[in-house]
Amino acid sequence: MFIAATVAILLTMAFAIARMCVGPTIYDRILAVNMFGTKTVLLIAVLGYLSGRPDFLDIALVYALINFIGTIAVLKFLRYGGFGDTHDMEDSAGSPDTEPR
Amino acid sequence: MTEVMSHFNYLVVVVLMMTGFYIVIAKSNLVKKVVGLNIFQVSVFLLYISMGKIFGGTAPILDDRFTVYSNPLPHVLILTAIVVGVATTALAGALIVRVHEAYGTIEEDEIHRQDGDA
Amino acid sequence: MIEAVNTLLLLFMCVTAFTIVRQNNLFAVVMLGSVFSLLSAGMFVMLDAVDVAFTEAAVGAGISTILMLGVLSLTKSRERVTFGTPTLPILLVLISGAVLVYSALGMPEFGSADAPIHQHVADRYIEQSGTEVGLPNIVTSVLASYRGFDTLGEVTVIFTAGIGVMLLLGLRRRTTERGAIEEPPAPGEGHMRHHLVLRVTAKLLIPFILLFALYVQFHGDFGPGGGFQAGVIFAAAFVLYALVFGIKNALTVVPEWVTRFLIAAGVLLYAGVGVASLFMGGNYLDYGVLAHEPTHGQHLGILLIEFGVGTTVAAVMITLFLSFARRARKKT
Amino acid sequence: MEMVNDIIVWALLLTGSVFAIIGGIGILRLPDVYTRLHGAGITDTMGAGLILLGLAVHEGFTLITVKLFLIFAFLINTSPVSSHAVANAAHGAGVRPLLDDDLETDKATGSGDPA
Repeated sequence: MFIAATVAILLTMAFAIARMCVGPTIYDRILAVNMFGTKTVLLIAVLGYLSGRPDFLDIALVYALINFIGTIAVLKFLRYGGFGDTHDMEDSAGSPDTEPR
Repeated sequence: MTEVMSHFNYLVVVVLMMTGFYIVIAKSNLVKKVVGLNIFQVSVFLLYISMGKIFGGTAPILDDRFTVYSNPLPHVLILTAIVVGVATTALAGALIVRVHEAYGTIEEDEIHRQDGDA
Repeated sequence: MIEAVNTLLLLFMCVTAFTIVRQNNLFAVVMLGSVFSLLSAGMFVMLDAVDVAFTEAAVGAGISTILMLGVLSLTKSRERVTFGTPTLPILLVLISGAVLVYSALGMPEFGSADAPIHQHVADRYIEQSGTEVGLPNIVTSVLASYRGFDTLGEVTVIFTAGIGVMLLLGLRRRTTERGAIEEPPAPGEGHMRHHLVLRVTAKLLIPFILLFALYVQFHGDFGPGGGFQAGVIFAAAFVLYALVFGIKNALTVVPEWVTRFLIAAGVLLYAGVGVASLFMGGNYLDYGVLAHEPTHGQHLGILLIEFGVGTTVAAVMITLFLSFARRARKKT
Repeated sequence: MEMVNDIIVWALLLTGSVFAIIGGIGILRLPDVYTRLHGAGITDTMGAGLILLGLAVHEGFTLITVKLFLIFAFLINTSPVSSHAVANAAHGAGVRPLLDDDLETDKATGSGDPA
């Protein structure tokens, strides 16, 4: 039964990668990466059962936490063009949100 | 064909390694070169970890239920290499930032051109 | 089944790598890089390297992506478009690839237990470390005890990289082209002020992340984890705080002198444990002499040096983030 | 008892998998960012939640269940927030949702082209 779940998760990952590669806007990519992250969490959790040793869920737990931070960082970068306090919209002349493709 | 299947991991490692290598030598953008180096680095990690795997073995954390463990030595080497890798990536990033401040570009050939003029 | 998952993940990795080659938008390249690292962590779990997967999880998806974005925010986010493929690099890559494929086929089969790599020290680590060091996690035993000197070197490399980034980016204060030092906004005025949802969730999560970092730090002897991973997770919590509440507020939580002090303190603690074991009659970093019983000494020594590793890694990662985040973008 | 347990685990894992795949198809096939958020949302909440619940039922009550529950708690907290932030950022950057009028002019590609 874990095999079924693994196959489903891998299939979803493939869809996410396809969306990630196709784009078209950067927000599609962020969405796909974020979803890919949660699918990795699930994959690691299920793989533990598949290999008969499910006590390594800490890795999945780390992903669940870090993935969120990564997404927030990406969005802050897009919105303000940087991570500092002085970075604001007028400062972000070269940031990708002026060229969404 | 069985030869290929039994060495599949190593072959993919070679493909990834060459992809990273190609980015490093063919692309002139410095940020992309760093990403290429990262790909190369991950492929080396995979090579090491693949060599340490034993079929039927389990993760090298002792437990009474298991007797066969995968080789822990590559894990130790790669574990530290990953953290060192991110530190060197940061150093490369800092250098790129300084290069951009000095030359106004992060394309390698433009930097060479500016140096040639000076 | 395991082989099938293995093959699929490797194929995904290849697809991602090829997309990176062809993608011109550097931002997308960085995002793809983070997917690549997620995939490699999945591979590491497949190949039984849980500790490595743990590190890659903490480093690749979070800190690494954030650092690359920091670089992009200070430079350009778009590669200049080039047409056609250069022949010389392709040729070079194909030739060296062919050589590597040829030699890869000469390697022992994947997963075989008779490969030369398993014949030497690994046996001893697996069979003896349980009694010699007394820890279930062999990786931690080897990392901190058998190869402790090597790890000290790695920690020093991280220390040096932190100092290097500080020298390259940190010294010139936030002077912009206008010549004025810009005052950051006052507390509460920081960015993401109107992102109420984010602020609440971040407040909710940060204590758990810190707690989890401590768990990883001190549970690393028994399960996957240890100083390297814990340090990165701890730094990630700080980064989240700085992102949501602004750098200035973050600096009131952990002032700069504290991180600078901790960068050195961790390495010093590690090396100090070695010196202590010298004084107590053992070899350098031989923890057996630290307590009256060798395994207790090993436990104590590993706990201390892992703590040193965690301190340095966390402080260096925080410094790296701050160096990139605080540098003002040069007007071009 | 064993069999009842197994049946429940099977049901939970399979429903979770179905939700995950539906979300995956959604993220691939839906026309623009805002609609694709639905696809991502369903995999992150229902898909992940049911699969993790299935694993927890399989495990009984141990430390592993606690960790599974923690993963679930974090996912259920963070993924809607990420989706919200993505939508917010996309809206702030001026990506327009695809409306009926756009579909009539641009129905062939199905790509969410920002204005």
